[in-house]
Amino acid sequence: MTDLLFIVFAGLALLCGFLTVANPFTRSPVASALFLVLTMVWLSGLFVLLHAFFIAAVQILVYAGAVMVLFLFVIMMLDLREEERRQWNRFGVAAGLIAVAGLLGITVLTVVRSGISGETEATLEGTTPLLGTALFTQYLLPFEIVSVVLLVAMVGVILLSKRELK
Amino acid sequence: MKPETLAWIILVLPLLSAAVITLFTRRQPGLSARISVGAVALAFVASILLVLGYGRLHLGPGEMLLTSVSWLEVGGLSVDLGLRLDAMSNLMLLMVTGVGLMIHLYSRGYMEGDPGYSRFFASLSLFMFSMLGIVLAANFVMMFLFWELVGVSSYLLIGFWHERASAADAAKKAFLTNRLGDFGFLLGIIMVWSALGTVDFLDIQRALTVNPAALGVGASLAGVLIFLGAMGKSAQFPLHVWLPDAMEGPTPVSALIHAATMVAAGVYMLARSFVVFNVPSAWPGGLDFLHGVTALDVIAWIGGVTSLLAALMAVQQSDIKRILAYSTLSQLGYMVMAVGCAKPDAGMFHLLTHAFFKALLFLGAGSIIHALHHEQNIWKMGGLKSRLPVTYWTFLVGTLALCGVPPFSGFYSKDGILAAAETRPLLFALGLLVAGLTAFYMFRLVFVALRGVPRDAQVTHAHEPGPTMLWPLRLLALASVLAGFWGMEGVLQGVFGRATHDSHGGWLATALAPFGHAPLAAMMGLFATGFGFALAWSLYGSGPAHDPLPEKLGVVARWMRDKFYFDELYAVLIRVTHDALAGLADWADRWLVAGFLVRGTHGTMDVFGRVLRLVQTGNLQTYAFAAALGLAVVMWLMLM
Amino acid sequence: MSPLLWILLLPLLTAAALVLVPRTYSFVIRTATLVCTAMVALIALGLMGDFDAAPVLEGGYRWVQRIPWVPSLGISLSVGVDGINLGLVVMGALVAFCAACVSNEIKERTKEYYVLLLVMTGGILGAFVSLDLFFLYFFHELALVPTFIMIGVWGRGERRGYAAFQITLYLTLGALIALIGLIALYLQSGARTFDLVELTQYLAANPMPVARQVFIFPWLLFGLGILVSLWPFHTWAPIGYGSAPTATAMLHAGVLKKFGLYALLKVAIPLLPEGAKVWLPWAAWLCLGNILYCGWVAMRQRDLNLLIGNSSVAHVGFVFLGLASLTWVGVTGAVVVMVAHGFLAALSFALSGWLHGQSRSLDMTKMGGLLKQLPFVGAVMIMAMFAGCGLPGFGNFVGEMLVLFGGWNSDLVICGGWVPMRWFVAAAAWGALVVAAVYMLRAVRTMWHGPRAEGWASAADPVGLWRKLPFLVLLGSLLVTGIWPRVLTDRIAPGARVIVEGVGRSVPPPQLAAQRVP
Amino acid sequence: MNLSLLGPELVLIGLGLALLLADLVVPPDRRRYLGGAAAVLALALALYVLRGPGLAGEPAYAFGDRFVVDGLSGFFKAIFLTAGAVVLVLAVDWAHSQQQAVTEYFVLILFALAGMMLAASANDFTVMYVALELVTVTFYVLTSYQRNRVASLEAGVKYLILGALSSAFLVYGIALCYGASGTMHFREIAAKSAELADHRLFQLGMLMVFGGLAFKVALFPFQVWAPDVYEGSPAPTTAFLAIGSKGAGVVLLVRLFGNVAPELALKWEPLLMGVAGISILYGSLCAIPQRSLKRLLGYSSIANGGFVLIGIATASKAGSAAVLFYLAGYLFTVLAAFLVISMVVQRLETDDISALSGLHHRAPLLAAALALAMISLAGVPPLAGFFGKFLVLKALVDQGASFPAWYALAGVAIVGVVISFWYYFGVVRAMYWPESNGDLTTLPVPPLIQVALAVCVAGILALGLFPGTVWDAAVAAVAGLRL
Amino acid sequence: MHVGLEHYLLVSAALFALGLLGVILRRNLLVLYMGLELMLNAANLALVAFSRFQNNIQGQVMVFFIITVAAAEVSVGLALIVALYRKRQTAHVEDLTSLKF
Repeated sequence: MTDLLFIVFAGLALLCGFLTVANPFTRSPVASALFLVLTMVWLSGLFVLLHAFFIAAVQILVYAGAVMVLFLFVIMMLDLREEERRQWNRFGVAAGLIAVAGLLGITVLTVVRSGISGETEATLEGTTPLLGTALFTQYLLPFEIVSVVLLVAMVGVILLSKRELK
Repeated sequence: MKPETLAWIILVLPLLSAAVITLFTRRQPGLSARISVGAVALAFVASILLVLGYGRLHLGPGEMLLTSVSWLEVGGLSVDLGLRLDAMSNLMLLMVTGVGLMIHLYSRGYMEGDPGYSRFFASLSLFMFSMLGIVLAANFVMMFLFWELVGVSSYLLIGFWHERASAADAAKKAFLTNRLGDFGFLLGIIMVWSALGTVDFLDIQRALTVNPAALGVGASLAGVLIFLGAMGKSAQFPLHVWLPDAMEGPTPVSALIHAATMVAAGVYMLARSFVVFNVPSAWPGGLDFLHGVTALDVIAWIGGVTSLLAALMAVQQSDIKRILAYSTLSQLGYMVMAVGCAKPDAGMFHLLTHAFFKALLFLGAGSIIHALHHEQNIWKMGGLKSRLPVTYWTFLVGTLALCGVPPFSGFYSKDGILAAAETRPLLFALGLLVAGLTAFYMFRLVFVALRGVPRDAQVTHAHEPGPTMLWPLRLLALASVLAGFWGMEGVLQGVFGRATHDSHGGWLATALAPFGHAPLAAMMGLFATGFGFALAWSLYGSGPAHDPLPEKLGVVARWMRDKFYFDELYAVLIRVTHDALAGLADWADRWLVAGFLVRGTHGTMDVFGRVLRLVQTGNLQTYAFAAALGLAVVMWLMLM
Repeated sequence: MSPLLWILLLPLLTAAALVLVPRTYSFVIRTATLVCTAMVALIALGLMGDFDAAPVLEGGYRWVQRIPWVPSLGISLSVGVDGINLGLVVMGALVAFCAACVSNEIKERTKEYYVLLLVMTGGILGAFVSLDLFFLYFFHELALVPTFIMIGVWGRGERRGYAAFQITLYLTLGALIALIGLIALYLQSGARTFDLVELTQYLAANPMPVARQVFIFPWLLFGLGILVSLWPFHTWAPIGYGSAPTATAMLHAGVLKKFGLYALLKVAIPLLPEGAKVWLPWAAWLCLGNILYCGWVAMRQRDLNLLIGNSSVAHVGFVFLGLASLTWVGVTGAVVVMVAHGFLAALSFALSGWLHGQSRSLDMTKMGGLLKQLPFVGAVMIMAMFAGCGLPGFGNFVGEMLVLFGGWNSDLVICGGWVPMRWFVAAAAWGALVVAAVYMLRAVRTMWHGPRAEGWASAADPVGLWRKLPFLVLLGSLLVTGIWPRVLTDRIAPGARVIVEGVGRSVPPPQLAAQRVP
Repeated sequence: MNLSLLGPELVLIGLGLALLLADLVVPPDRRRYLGGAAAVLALALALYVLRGPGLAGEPAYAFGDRFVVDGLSGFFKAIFLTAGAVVLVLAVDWAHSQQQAVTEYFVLILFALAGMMLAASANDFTVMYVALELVTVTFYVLTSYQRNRVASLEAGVKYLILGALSSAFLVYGIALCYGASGTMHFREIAAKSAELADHRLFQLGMLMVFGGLAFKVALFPFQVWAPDVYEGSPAPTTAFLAIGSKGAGVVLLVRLFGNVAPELALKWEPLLMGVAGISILYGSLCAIPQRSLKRLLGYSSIANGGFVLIGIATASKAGSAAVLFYLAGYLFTVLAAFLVISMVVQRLETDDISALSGLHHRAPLLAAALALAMISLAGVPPLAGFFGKFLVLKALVDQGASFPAWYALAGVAIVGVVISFWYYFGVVRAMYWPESNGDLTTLPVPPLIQVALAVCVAGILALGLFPGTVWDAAVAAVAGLRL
Repeated sequence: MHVGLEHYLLVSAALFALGLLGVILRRNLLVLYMGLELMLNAANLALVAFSRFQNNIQGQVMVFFIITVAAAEVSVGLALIVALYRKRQTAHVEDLTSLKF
């Protein structure tokens, strides 16, 4: 059952990921954004399979919810359609594909050759309290730093998009 | 005063004079001349005192006085600033200071009114200093040092009228040709030092007396190299080309430097270091084919060839000073030949006598030139006998001495050389031929320039110069006559440790001695001279307006006149060697090293930079791609 | 406080002080520079006089003083001299004074100029008094930047930009290569000190393996070789000197360029004797390139400064030959050439600078017959040119002679022995006696002799003793060293002996000991 | 847990917040003083850090040992704080000429500073990531701060995309490292680094982490952004990027390769050497034809990154200490350069090298300072840059005994330095050489800038003339590394 | 088939590659940015997978931070893109090449 779900979620996630970056039917950013949302959703499914329920929820809430809405919002605001007009640079595409394929190939080969799969068992359970404890004990420092990051982002966004400059 | 102190004084006086004139009295020509003349006069007096004092020391033959200060002391090389006083250097001292004094006196009149009067005397003093240094040098390095200084002072004097292109060129040529010789000289010195560990003449002599093979395999090569120095300074073939050109200098200079003293330095050096040449033949590997040839053989033949070539060239010259210059060349060849024939005493003897009569001849020529307002072409002279009587007669004395007519001094010294060559038939014949040629061209000069009728209007206005110029002529003429009997020969033979023949038989016996101990040489020499004179008489006695010889000899005469094209040959040689190499090096430097290598690297870097920064397209996807590709490559290299 | 520290610090402190002086006080600035350099020169001369009386401290050096700088790296500012350094220091100090004297040709931005001049002086002298490898490099580099700016700002000619960059880049390249060698020496010797004295002692007790020496030596040889314009790394020199203002050319060609040779002699050869034996035969080939090739190149030059520049490159060849000979006589001669050529190069450039100041051109084909008009400059330059072709009476002759004598007796094996060292000596002698004479005399002939050239009507000799002083000082130094060479050789020879013995060469070289007469 | 270890960071963040609040009450024409105050405080903090705990003694830990205060972090914090102080001074002057909010600029600088300092103390991948992101996100804003200038925006976007890309690599790398080691904690990884060094997954992860950090240091192959961003950003941002962001990358590289996985550094010797060499050559060569000063320094920063990496690649304490010294010298040098460039750009509104013509006349102080900076960057004694290069080369040559390829790298370094003379001296030429230039009016230099310049020049000279103290501090700072 | 760690990793690697491909190929800044998000998500997947299979919560903690930071980053990034668009009327990579060489 889990395996089947894995195959479904993983396959869909990859498919939607592919459609996000290289949709053969349209190059509309809206489509990309929507497929990205779908990818996020399937990924959160995978997280659930991995018993990372909190993360799965956050994934849906923050990513699919907040971040992607932001994306869509901006897309709508900017009214982007130009990319469709432009030609693909065949050489660039080929080179990009080769580079990415190389990276992927090396990563996959490394993963396969490293032989990490055989020994390990999926063991981590009951993760949300554990996560919370970790976050507020050992990882309090990054947690606080992140707050500063968010503050910076806030200040930055205001600075960058304030309409009038004083 | 001790003789050593006197010797130092003699050496330093002219230097002081040069320094004082250069630094202080440049603007007072009269004073400069007086200082210079005074210095050399004092030196002359000191030389006489020195010789007298030296005589009282009663040193045996081969013994000498030495005085030295350490000049340089590094490792195995120890060079003293040393003076060596023996019979030979004493004689040379007398000769150099004596002739020098005459010429200084003469110059006072001759150079009157020249804007560079002070400079002239400063240069003369410098020259005297250097020459005396050579004479007194006790070791090779010292000699080389003064040797070069002599070269410089001769450069300054030849190029005295440096605004004249020909004079400047002649000076340059003289110096450079001498440099070629010095190159060999220095290497020779180094070889001797390397073998014997010393550069001191006395030490070398001792070492070679104990073991004549001490110089090792390079013995003959070292000898030849050292001789190369003499070839330069004494203008031996093939380095003879500078001497005739050097006549561009003022005539007293020609007399002093290029007749009496400087050119004699080569011969003096050969005599001084004779012991180095007089060793068994030994050549380093690669030069084995010269096996059996000694350095002396080379010297003798070079001397012989020089004397013949020069005499031939002299036959067809029309410039009075050039004729004398070639004559000097020829006589120097004679002297060198004598050294080569293992009779350095004979060479030295001729050197001394030659100094007097050649100086006399040059001064006589100077007097003529002076009288004719710097006209030097003998075909524009003639009939000077009556107008310049003192000059004429003294000139005649010089000619006779040069030709070797008894009882003039040249006879004795030349006889010694011919006698030395007796054992080598070829050289002997050569010597006789030269003797005949000498008489021919000298009397040609006398007949054309001095006797006969004036060929140029200017001659009619000619008159004798003042006493400052005439007295030196008279004194030198006296010396030219007397030098032969003086007993110098015996003294010199003593220096080289050979038995002196009977010099106790009164003046007549001395005067006729040559006929006694080398009758063949004396008779044949006289005969050759007479033949030459007769030939000259027949051709020029009648006072022709043009030289009849070119018609008779045709192309040969032209060759003689054009000095057998040595100058042209050297011009070509220099062009194909050094100038070509310089051009090549310059080209390589400009295009290969500075251009291709340096500018090329510079340009390549620049191009690299310009090309490489095209990576920065400004498009951030290119950057992302570059990063991804770079990372992929790195991963591939590190993990695969 | 060691007097050497004064020599080193006086120019630098004066420079620092001058930075604070307003730029309009140019008289004060110039006077301060002159006084400072004169004092340095006097101190140096005083040391020369006191040399025999001064106590010999560690390693044969005198007036040694050590100030720790970075102890953890074994770097200390240590100064001290033996005869070899002292000769160079005296030469450098005199040249610096003369360079300051001739600097009155500079009319613009005098403050910057004199500050840079003093920094350059301090750097140069510092390099010669330092007994620490690090500071050796440090001071040399310190002197380099002023060169660049001086050529660029006060230089002459269209090509001065190119020249300034070329000289800087080239010398930096050489210095860095040498620096790698120095660091390798420091690290791989195991002594972990940059102190020359300690390093020498340490290496004498624990020699480095031969392979390591052979590896490190070329870094030093070629790095320093670039610094001294070893063929074929020489092209920066003529162009650079041709474009530099007079004082810079004097200091650089005269003094700074000797640094590489000095370092080779005092550092590379004694510390890496085995490496030296392997590599010096190759250097002997290159020095032929200097002596003959650059001599020939000089024959073709039309510009006086290029001629002098090439000739100065050629002279470096003699020093190299002397060093390569590894004989006592040869090494001593090399140092004498270094000192004498320092004076000579400075004198030549001072004179050409004067000529340039008179006419703004140094094209020899446009000169002629100038001796009448410029008797003083002409006479001095003719003497300088004679010195340049190795005429006795000038210091160069002594040095070149010693180099040739030493080279002849060297037992250096070149190319497996089929090319004897003696051929090199013969060729070098040819270069010194013949080639040099050819280009020098040709130059004299074109410039000074012959008919008067056009366009020189306004040219004049320096007037007054003050203006003539730099020329006279340099000429006098050349003459003193030439006439009484023991003033140098007696001080240099012991140092040279130590070096040659350290390399394991027998010291009295001639094959047959002379039975000298007492 | 000892919260006081975080003192400087907390003070900075608090200061940032305080400034944000103060902005509300301080009138616009006085807001510059806020920056000045921040600068003074940063300088004071720098002094505090230099005297604070951990610099010389035993390392101190906080937050479950995920935060460490040791010599390394202390040294870098001092560098960051000094840089921050000078950049703030620069920003005060720069902001004066902007018609834009200024306090936020100071605040962002302070936050970035805090991020760098946290990164220096990070002892855990998570902390490291978050701290780095704080720096990066802040710089997104700082680079594009002049949003009325297209160049600034373009620089911001480029930095954004490429920064995010490098973050992605970093994160993925962290993930892999975590997967291989089972922990995020540096100390735990270090405990099994010997076996991990042979673990392929760990290697892959570390390669990606290296990539992410290489972006910060502007090392090949992540160097391409630097010139564009340097050119487009406001001058104070560029200065801070050049020293601060680079420093954050360097300190993490030193910690990772020196403390966490030294075995990997040894194993990857050829990689690090190659990257260093290529970076040096790339930066040097591309800088040759450059006319824009800021862009020139961008390329130069790539080359300098290469030199720094040499020190890391030696995998020796000497090398790491050399890196520290090098950066200390680089700090003053680059800041001096940017102080001058910022002045010139503001006054002349171009950063073309030719604009410097006649500067020695118009502003001798600026010209002298820039010349000193350039000469120091080129590596000429007696300036800081020289001793830094010397130390790096020394560390390099020390490795040569065991692996001759190091000498090849030495050759590359030499070529790089020689080429760098070319372009650095080109700047000197532009200022000093006589060129006909009509405009010779005097450029005023504000007193604050003069003080900052004086500090930088003093630093350049002091580090060159008396490097002993800093060198000993650097040696002490790396004493704890497991090299 | 038993789904193990390596399968999650392979999916994550593929996602990562897809994201990278988007960054390299897509010209629209927004889509490009989506590619970056994809890459981060791939990392998240790997982290969670490791976390589960290593019996260690640290991975998930990291993911938490990544998501937070990503959100902040995205907001700043989008604001930047908007600002750029306002100025240049484009969000196209090829129009952003004024800084080059």
